[in-house]
Amino acid sequence: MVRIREFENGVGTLFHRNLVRGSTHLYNGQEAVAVGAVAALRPTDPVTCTYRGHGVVLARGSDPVACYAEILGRSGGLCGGKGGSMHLTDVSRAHYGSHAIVGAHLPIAVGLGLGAQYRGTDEVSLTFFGDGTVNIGAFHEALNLAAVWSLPVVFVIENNLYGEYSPVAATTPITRLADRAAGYAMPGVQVDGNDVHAVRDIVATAAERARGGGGPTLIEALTYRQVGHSRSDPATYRPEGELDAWLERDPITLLERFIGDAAATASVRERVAAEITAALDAALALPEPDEAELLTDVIG
Amino acid sequence: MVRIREFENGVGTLFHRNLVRGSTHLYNGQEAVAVGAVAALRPTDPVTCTYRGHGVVLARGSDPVACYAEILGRSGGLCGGKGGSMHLTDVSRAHYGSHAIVGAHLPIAVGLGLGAQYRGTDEVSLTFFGDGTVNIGAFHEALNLAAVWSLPVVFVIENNLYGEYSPVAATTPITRLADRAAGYAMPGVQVDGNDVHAVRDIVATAAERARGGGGPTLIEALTYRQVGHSRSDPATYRPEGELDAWLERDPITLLERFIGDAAATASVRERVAAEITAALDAALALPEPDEAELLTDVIG
Amino acid sequence: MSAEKFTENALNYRQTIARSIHDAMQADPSVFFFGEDIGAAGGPFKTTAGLFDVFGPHRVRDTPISEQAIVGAAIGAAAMGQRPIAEIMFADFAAVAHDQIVNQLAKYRYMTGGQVRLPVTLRLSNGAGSGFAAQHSQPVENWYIGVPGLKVVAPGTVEDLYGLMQAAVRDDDPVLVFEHKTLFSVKGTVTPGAVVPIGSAAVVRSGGDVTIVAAQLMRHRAVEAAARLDDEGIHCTVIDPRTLVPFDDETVLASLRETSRLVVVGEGPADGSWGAALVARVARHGFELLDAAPRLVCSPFTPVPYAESLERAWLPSVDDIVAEVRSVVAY
Amino acid sequence: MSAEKFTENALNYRQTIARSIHDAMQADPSVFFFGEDIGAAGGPFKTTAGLFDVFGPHRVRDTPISEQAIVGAAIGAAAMGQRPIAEIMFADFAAVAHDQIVNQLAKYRYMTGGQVRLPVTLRLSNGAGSGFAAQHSQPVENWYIGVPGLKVVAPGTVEDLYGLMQAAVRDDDPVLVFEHKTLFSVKGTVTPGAVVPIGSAAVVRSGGDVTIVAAQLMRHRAVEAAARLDDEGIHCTVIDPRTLVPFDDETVLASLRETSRLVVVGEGPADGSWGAALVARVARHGFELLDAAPRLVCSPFTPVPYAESLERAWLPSVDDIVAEVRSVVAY
Ligand SMILES: Cc1ncc(C[n+]2csc(CCOP(=O)(O)OP(=O)(O)O)c2C)c(N)n1
Ligand SMILES: Cc1ncc(C[n+]2csc(CCOP(=O)(O)OP(=O)(O)O)c2C)c(N)n1
Ligand SMILES: [Mg+2]
Ligand SMILES: [Mg+2]
Repeated sequence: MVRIREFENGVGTLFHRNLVRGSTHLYNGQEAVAVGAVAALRPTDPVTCTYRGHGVVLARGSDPVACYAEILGRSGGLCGGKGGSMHLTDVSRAHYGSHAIVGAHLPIAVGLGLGAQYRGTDEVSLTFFGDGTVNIGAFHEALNLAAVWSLPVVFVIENNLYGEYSPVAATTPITRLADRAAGYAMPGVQVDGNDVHAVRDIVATAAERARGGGGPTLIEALTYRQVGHSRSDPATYRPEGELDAWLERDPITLLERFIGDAAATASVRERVAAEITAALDAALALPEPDEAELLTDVIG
Repeated sequence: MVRIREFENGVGTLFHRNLVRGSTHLYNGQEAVAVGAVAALRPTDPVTCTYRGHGVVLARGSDPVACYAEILGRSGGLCGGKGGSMHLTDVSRAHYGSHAIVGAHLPIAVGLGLGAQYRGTDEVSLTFFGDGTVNIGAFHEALNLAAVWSLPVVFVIENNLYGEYSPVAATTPITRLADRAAGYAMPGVQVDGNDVHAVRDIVATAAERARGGGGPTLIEALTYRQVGHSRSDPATYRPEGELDAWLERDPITLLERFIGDAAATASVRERVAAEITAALDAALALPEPDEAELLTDVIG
Repeated sequence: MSAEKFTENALNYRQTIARSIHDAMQADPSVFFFGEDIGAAGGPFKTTAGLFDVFGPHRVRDTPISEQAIVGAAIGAAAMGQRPIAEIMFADFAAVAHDQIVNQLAKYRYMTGGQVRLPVTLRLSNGAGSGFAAQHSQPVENWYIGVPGLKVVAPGTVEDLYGLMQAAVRDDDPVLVFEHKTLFSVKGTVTPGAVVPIGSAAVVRSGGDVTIVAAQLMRHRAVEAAARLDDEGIHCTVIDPRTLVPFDDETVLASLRETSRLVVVGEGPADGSWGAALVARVARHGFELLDAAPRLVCSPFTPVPYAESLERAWLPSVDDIVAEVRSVVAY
Repeated sequence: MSAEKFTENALNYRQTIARSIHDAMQADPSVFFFGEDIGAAGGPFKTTAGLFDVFGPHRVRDTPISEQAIVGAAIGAAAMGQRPIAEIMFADFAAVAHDQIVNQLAKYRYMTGGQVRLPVTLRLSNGAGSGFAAQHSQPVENWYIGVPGLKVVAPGTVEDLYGLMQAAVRDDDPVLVFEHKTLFSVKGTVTPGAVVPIGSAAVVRSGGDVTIVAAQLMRHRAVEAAARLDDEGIHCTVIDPRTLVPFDDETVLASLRETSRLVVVGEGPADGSWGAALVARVARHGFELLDAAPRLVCSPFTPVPYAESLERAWLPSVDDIVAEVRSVVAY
């Protein structure tokens, strides 16, 4: 979690230095969801996530240098610089992509589960997505197909209270998003998304169920995005005090409190900060992709 | 209902004479849904339905000659011959179309309700669709938006047990489709779709609620398609005895039994049959559309 | 169609669909097949009848009416190493899965820097001429010709349908196979296992005066027009591109070196069509070859109408092709 | 932007979006506006800032992330007599609503035999050049040029954006307004209430040697190229079509009568583009006018890459245009 936080802070400085193109979406505050969920999986279980995906990719163990390089559009980036911040993907770690069309990866996650079911292996496909995603058609079709075919899929809503800027209540007529599971006859559970152990445990249960042929589960992790939606968002729409209340429940603070060894956790923070700084410097030293790369990996 | 049944039987003979192009989808057995629902509405309430829509259009009071003419692709057809069997539309009777892409008319029905809400009039938009339609993305987006904006919309599922040939259980993980309403915090109710009075009453309640600003309702009408999905379907996939059981509960028989006056109902049947035969003959006498019509009503 | 029926080689276009899927599934256990009502009931046009009986519910699956989920499921399964064949019943319904097709399926390989390849075969029932009206009759192949990352094939004969389906399933890139529903009764003979390579056009007949390029229903009309024109002493080459992406320009240019006259026939409106794209490429790279303005015979800029008289007028006819060829010769 | 800000007439392209919507809504109470995050927060690019404050939540509505419902809602509301303006945030997201756009919105009038007209304005943020990668940068306008029933405009200046938006809202047919997000800082001056008619191209500058046709970002690059070519003694006419459907062929053909040389510049791959469609029409109907092969300067057949170096190479550059003009002159 500390690695993710440090990494995101590094991205923040990069885009203030105007080195990140397009948009970028930070994971600050949601680290326990990615880390807890991934901890409950096997390394071969396929994972997918959203454009707010740096955390999930790092939780999967991808090289921070290659992640930074991708965000910077450099050669050596995870996707050779063709994907960028919103699309970090590392198939070598069974990470099948950060996806930037809201909801589009849910049918794909279902397909990853279908692939496992069809060939008779026991991988579980886990996919992360936001609260705003529960209103798009692809969400509905994905949950329904996963349920009707009893596919090994774990759907994880990261409910961080907002879509881009719209609060959940402005777009969604129910408050407990996990309740939508009932429409697909699958379990729908809520979890404290800032408690990494709680997330791990609930995902472990869902994954086990899926691996045993029990079908999909919908998990709603309650968390908070401590920063704006994207680089250009000052998040002025947040009611006063909301951020502070959630900072009180910062997932890293909670974990460090749980560990209860201030010296040890401080030294982790220090070590990781140094590692990330080095990664950032290494990425900055990489060249731009060769122009010939423009034409590769289309068809043929 | 008798008019619809006679009309559909006429369509059946037409396509056996090879006078209907493409496909055609008959309403036999589901008449009480259209007639009951429409009876609960005002003539200005906008209605939409599916390709299996002859019944709804006729329930709205459209001219059978113009309906037949449209199905035959003749000049004088409801849509000038451009739409055909799957697309009967009669805006003069606030019928905003029979729609042939599964689920596509649900967002449009929401828009019709939005139009009424925006201008501050009190029309209610009612839309019919099948059990197979509850798994497509448009269904989900439409119900959600109607609920979150409290729009005056009544969603009527005609659960006739099958999509084209697939039984509900093969495609949908729940059995009571009305339960999906809970995911949108709207009422979800079931009704005997072969009982025209029951349908009328439940729709009346939903329409009243919608007109009063109470928002949408999802109604599941339980009914049965007494014929194949489309012209080419012998419906061999039906379990033995199923059709017979439902013929016992034929909606017209039920209504006639309710009325309890055999002479009166027989004379209605006779009169309507004659009227429909005349309509069919009148439509057959109409010319093909003028070729110049090909180019009109595109843009400009 | 029971299992032994899959050994008959003299087939019509409709029967060839099930047969070509059958043979691809026999050849490779990683191939499986899903779509709406394609299994137990054999598909709305009975194009897939018999497959469920042979391969069972694990390899032949009926889906809900959820085209986004169907395409997404194919993408994910392919990413996991399978070779799924997915059906979009009428090609027009691809519209509800457009994002999955153009933004996900087409771009996955490129955006990941080549980490993932997607051997997905998507089958779609295409085209006008059968009275299905505007939402069930479109030339949907044209939605994809400008979307890098997809291969697009549009076979017009039994042999090409069979061979291109084999090629599609073996291909490591996504391939969209458009089956033209007005060609179901066209007859031919399959050669088991025969592959027609993606990206190669067929010279259907040769003549030195005019090059006609046409696919699917229009190919057959072009051949008929050419036969009629022979009698007038105008001799046409007819080229069926068979694959629309990547397009075999070379075969067309080679023919133009002889004929210097081009008539492209496309079902549907001109703008945005593969026909217009071909004309634009030829105008650029074959300008010196042309002795006359290149022509595109196509439909008016309207949706597909229902009524028989109107749909007939909408589709390019044999007469239309003959007239255009005459005019390009008279130029 | 508060209410008084809507009286300022010297604006940039980004500010013109809110202004043009504001003025359309002021002029007609049947106009209302909805989309994702466009209200209280003023849109992801702040393109719609201030409208919510002026018009309130009844006329400016934030929607869920449900593009199908957004477009469907616009269709239905229009059928009931309103003139909705709906926003698709990045044009690429139109893919998830493709069915609503191409099968419903476009065909409703035709399929009902003209019973319903749909005065829907759909706004979409389009185009490459800002590092948003393959799913947020496409030339989406090309998805619609072959879909009868839609009007498509692609303004490249403040004046055209304002005037075409007024025209779109007043039009009784569906109009898709593509706003190019790499032009946000372009400056200009609006004339309150001024309408730019749909379907008329602008001759941006005149020169007798070559006709360049280019829209939006490419229009600006074409103008720059033309200025540079002036110094070499090559004088170009630059035509901005502004509307892509229906396309103003006449203005192009009139210019070709003088120049006899055509260079079309299009963002994105050639096939399926409005540029290819134009070249095909000119090749057919202006063949005798042409002294050289018509050219299409466009992007390679790949998705839009993220890295700056790659995206720069992907987009047609001023250099590319200059080179192509030189080559058409040297022909
Ligand atoms: C289909 C589609 N519509 C709209 C967008 C623009 N968009 C990007 S992120 C976002 C909000 C998503 O909210 P949520 O799902 O809660 O995820 P979060 O950003 O909070 O992690 C929107 C509307 C998109 N990318 N795709
Ligand atoms: C998006 C889409 N997918 C598939 C189809 C093909 N199709 C037409 S009707 C139908 C079955 C619909 O079943 P249901 O909703 O139960 O309606 P019913 O025919 O029983 O009235 C299907 C799959 C379609 N028209 N549109
Ligand atoms: Mg969120
Ligand atoms: Mg049904």
